[in-house]
Amino acid sequence: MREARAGQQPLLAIEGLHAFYGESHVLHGVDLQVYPGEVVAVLGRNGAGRTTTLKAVMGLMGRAKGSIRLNGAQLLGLAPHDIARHGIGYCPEERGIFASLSCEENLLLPPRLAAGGMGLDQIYALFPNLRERRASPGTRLSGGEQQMLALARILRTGARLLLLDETSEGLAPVIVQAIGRAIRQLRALGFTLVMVEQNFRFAAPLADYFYVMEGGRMVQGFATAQLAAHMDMLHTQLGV
Amino acid sequence: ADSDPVKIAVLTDMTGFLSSSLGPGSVDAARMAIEDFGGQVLGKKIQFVSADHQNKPDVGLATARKWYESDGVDVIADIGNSAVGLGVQELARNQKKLVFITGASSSVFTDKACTPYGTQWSHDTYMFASSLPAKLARAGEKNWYFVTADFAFGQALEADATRAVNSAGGKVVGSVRHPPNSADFSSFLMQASSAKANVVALANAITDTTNSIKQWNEFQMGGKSQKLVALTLLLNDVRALGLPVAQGAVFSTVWYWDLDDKTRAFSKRFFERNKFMPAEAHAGTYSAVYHYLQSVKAAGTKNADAVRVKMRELPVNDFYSDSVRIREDGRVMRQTYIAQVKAPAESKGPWDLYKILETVPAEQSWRPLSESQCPLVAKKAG
Amino acid sequence: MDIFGIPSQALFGQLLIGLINGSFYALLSLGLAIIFGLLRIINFAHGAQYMFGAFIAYLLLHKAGVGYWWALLLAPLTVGALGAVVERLMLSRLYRVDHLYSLMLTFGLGLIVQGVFLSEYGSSGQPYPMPAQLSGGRNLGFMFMPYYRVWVIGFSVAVCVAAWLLIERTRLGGTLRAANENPTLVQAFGINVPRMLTLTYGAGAGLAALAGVMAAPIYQVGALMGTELIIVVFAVVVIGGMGSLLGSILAGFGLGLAEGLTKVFYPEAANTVVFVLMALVILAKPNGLFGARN
Amino acid sequence: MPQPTFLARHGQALAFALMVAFFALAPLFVYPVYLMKVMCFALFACAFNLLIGFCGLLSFGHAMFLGVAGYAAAHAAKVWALTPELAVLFGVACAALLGLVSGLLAIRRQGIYFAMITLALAQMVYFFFLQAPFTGGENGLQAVPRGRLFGLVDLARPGAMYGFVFAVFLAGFLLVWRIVHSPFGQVLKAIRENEPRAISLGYEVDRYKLLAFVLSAALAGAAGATKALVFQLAALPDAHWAMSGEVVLMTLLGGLGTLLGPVVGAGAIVMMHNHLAHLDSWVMVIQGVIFAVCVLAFRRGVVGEVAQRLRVPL
Amino acid sequence: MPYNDYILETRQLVKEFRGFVAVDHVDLRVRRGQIHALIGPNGAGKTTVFNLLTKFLAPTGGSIVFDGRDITASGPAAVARQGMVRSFQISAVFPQLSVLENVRVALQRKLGTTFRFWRSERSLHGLHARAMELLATVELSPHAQRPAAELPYGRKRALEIATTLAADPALLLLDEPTQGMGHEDIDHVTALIAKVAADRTVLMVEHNMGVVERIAHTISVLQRGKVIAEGPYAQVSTDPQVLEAYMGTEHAALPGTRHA
Ligand SMILES: Nc1ncnc2c1ncn2[C@@H]1O[C@H](COP(=O)(O)OP(=O)(O)OP(=O)(O)O)[C@@H](O)[C@H]1O
Ligand SMILES: Nc1ncnc2c1ncn2[C@@H]1O[C@H](COP(=O)(O)OP(=O)(O)OP(=O)(O)O)[C@@H](O)[C@H]1O
Ligand SMILES: CC(C)C[C@H](N)C(=O)O
Ligand SMILES: [Mg+2]
Ligand SMILES: [Mg+2]
Repeated sequence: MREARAGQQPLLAIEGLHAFYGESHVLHGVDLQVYPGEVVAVLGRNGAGRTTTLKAVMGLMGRAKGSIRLNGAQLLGLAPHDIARHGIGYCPEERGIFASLSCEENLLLPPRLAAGGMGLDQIYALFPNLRERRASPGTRLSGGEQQMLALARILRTGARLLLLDETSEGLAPVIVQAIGRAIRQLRALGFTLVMVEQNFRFAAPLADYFYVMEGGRMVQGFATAQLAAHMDMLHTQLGV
Repeated sequence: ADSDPVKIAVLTDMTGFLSSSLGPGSVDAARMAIEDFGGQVLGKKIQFVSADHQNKPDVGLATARKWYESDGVDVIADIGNSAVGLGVQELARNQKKLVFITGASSSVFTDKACTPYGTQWSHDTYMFASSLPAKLARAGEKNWYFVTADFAFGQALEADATRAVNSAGGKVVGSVRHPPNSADFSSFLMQASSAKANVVALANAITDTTNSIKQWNEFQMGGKSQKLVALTLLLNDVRALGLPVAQGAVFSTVWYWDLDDKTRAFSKRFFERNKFMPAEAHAGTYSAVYHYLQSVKAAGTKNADAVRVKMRELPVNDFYSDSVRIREDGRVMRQTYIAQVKAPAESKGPWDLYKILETVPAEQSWRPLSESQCPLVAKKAG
Repeated sequence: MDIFGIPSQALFGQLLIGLINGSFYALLSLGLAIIFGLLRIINFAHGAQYMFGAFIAYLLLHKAGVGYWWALLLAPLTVGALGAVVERLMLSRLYRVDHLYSLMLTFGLGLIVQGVFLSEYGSSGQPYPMPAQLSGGRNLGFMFMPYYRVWVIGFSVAVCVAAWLLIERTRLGGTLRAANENPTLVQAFGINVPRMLTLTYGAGAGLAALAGVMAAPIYQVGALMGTELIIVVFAVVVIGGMGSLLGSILAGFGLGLAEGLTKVFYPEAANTVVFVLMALVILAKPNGLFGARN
Repeated sequence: MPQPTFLARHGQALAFALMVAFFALAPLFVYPVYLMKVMCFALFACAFNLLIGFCGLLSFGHAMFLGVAGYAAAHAAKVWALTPELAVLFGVACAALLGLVSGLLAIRRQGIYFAMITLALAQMVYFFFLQAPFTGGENGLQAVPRGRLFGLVDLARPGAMYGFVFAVFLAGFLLVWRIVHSPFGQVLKAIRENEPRAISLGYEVDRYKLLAFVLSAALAGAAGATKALVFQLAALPDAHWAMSGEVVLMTLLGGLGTLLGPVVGAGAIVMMHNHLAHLDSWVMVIQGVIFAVCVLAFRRGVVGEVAQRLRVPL
Repeated sequence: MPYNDYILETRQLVKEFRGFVAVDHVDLRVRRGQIHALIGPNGAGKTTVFNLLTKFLAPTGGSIVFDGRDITASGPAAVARQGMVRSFQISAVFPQLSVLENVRVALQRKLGTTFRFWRSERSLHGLHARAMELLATVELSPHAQRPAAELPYGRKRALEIATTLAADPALLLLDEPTQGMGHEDIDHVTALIAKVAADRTVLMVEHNMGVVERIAHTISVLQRGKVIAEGPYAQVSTDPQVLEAYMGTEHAALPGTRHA
């Protein structure tokens, strides 16, 4: 378990989280702490359980036990909409763009959870493609545009904790860079981010803290400062 | 086999649009007849079943087939829907079993479709259609337009009425057909009222008739130049319409509960059991079942061929029919009436509905054999 | 005066009657379209809910002496509430499986409701009086127009427009559509989707009941009053473009008129015309007249 | 290789043998007309199942094929005095033709859209029957002669009629079985599973679906034509949408996509109709409850559940 | 040029979606026997080009010539039968069929018995040997009897490739074949593509520059529906326009985003 920071309470604290898909037990006691204002990257192979961890936080796993606290409040057992109302924005791995809504309607869909979300103009400045395609049905956007839309969508809501699942997946390098810049900006604005990433090259320069997940457990945790010391391990574990 | 107990069945519309004048009342009338007869015949207890045909020929026929073929039913009464009844009468002929048409009223039963095994006890379309339309046509209402229920009954009624109107010098300028058991007649009536006719005649029955009348009034159709005539008006229809709406209507009827002491006595007993007065078909069902049981007793067997001959030999004698014969085409030769609905002021009770204007003797009530296409009749003549 | 050799009285008369029928088509198809567009459920129970609405009016009158105007409020609320319960207990479990199952479930539920009323009241209709305030009528020259029927047309237009504005012109519509596609995700955005779906189904059912109350004085109250009507309404929805509210409303009124016209010019086809039109529309525009999406 | 295991093969054959034995012996104990009705509906449900179970197409208008074949066969037997086998063939041909025409309209859409369109087409056909002069409208075509099979065997004899219905049913059942396990059936399954993928592999999916639709219509027609001869009546309810709903219920209850399911489902529903007839409208309620229970708790149907337990395809 | 030099040619191919031009006068020429990669930023129109080529979409303008024949007016299934078969960006298998049956469905078409509803399924057993052979090339042999739905994502993509190969296309269209795969699988699939390209032509969309660099002979770069560059990797990857539009400045000449 990550050592406590002096005088600071973690924003998100997961302890001993177990989760199940039907009979199959996929999370075996996950521990994770995220402090306010930092970017945490969760690395791991396909199937390690990273997506499942995020889903469990959002209350999307049917069966889960353990503890998930946000600012000390227990989230486990709440309905997803109540969890979101605590100020969490979720960008799912499969993007979740709505075919029956236009690009802009997709953008406007999530309700504002708190003050301080970005305005439409700011968002369009960040992702100019979206401005151009704003009237198109959501799923008529290209794969990458959909990815941008999925991320943009939660920036409006004012959620202070963002859970991003594979945001760089399927994106052209330019866009990946644009998203990287956006994440840096968000961090500067005081957002807290949890990124689940396969793309280590993308995550490495952005994160303050890294977790490595394996077989439904967190097997490693280290800060950016120790990154170099862990490169060998990452290489053998993840092939990066 | 011949030694099995006699089994009587009532096949009727239990809950549908015809049920107010058939249905549960017919079932109980048959029961009453069996009870009044003593509950047994030829030394065995009389068995009784009933079923709902839901006004669907397939349902009715399948039930009748099963009754005749595998349940040992000897006779089916009522039927009450001509589309179902015609099929059952044909089936009965093939199965050599008896059928009493006491509700269904297409005149085809005793015409083209007549069989030695079928008899018709109550109203038929010839009777509904002959005296009144002819009278009106002769009185100058020349141009007729029909609103017809599109099934065997309505079709027969329209055909019979057309014949009557034509022979009285009138003419039929058109007709519109509606599916039986319709809810909204406004467009059919609109079609009828915009035709150039003096008389719009309803060739339908029961709820179809009452709904047509109500909607005709609602839209104030017709005006001065056009009148609406219901060819079939039964006891419960008048009840459903209420006297304020129905008052003054003149129509043919086969029976009324308040004709004489005998009918009143029966009706009182019936009312006590059922909380409503017997309607035409109810009385017919009682009469048919009772006469059948007497014929079985007289024949000493329940063999259908013996019983049907006996039924035609013996006179029908009860509160419903006074020494009445059954004609070879199956027609029960009873007299009929022309009645008028009372004004609300004239009525002394909830069931005091008709004034009997005229009694029509049997010979004038039913289709004369000279016009008959019944093969049984033709054979005799030829 | 004759138009195309048809007396104008007959023509206008049938068109007006068509418009009245169209009012019911529109109200019912609107309810169906709301439920379909947002929940992707073909609500086969719609006919039963319509009938149920009419029966509540009937029972209110005969058991409690409560008249038409209260029924107009209470019946939709009751049926809507029951619909909400059904959604919560049963339909909500089927969102994950093929939509055909919810079709079958609502079909079954419709049978249950109809069967209960059928065994209680039989298949023949029970009369329901017009509200006294709307008795009488007005002679339009070509026909006498009962006030009640005027009310039916006017009120259903108003309800249709209001419902359409509420759903299409507010963010509610978009949220509902999204929730239909991926309810868990919309929920993860902080929207109480289960409650929203429940209310939507309740609202659709309530609309059916509203139509039922309005129909009671015209068509009588009977257990089977919804069965045949609802099939026509399905065709209306298909013509309008499944899920399109505007399409359903316009197609509803339009088909009422088309039926009226057919009754003037070729009465034999009046029953079929809706289905013929539907076949033609599908041939030309597989998504229906207004069904742009999908 | 997808060689079914010995047990799986055995199980299906055994079940089939049981079914044949049942229908061969049952008339000794049960009212044969009732059994004939079961077989007609079983064939109808098998035909329906061919579409929903193996192509994923829910037709909500299948009664039109039952109805059209009934009228055609009844007309052929009554008016043209054709022998029963020819009357049935004529009914099948008419149903297949109607299947072709309606299929061309419907198969372009999927899922609920397909269901709605078939429903509306069937309704159109229903109103046509209601008004066409040769159907007898609400009265139906009554007193249809059963005739002599091949001009020889008098089908008025209950035994002969039973044999004829049994033969038609078995032939239809075996045909469905063969279709499902044919190269064509394999393509159908692929289309059901992933239509764009099937297209991208070079399959003109519409043609396959159309053929399946026509085959299903023809088989439903065989059921309808035979039924008309059994009951000597062709009437509107066979073409009514409630009948389309009933066949969905039979198949669902027995088990969608199983071979024996529709037969079991048809048997159960016919039995229910017969034994609960005295309960009148409650039959409707019970049917509704079965629908709801099947959909909510029992989606595989009776045979599907048994097959699942025994791990044998039935 | 002789027609057998280019297996596929598009001339001034255009696709508009309600006024939005997704594919803008594209002249694409794919040389027989090559691996041709189509790259470009998201939304450039790559998948749309695939959809046009395979007739899943009808072009607004222009023509497509495949193997010497103008296929602009053909249907999707017909094009596939002529020998142009695609895979999908989101994996497309027949989930309830076994892995073997998935491949067999593709093989079956050539038998010409696909409408024979009266024949036994056993008539298809002759195809099993070939199907197993194809499964072996993607290392799926041990899974032959499992329903495809049970396979992990990467294996499904492999199955899709095997199925596509079973259709024996002259031109194979692969839409992001490595998307969603882990590193080992990516290497594996890359090798597989190179291998199957030995006797057929491959046109692929791919974001993974490592893959493109390793196996593509020619690369076309699409931006906003237009081809902005074409040529071998070395040339394209240094093209300033491409760098700006696609690679981004930070990672000039970067060998694939996934490869650290
Ligand atoms: N719906 C499901 N049903 C059953 N098992 C599942 C389901 N979704 C995921 N799993 C299993 O749960 C485990 C964790 O999956 P998860 O999606 O969390 O992995 P991940 O780390 O996000 O990997 P990836 O890189 O593939 O997205 C895997 O073994 C996966 O096979
Ligand atoms: N059916 C459609 N209707 C409207 N617009 C569409 C449609 N299909 C694609 N588009 C638009 O066309 C453009 C090209 O999309 P396409 O899917 O071809 O992109 P792509 O190059 O494959 O991108 P990616 O790499 O992200 O998958 C996008 O802007 C998309 O929004
Ligand atoms: C007068 C009615 C009881 C007759 C019934 N409608 C029939 O079919 O004959
Ligand atoms: Mg994941
Ligand atoms: Mg793409």
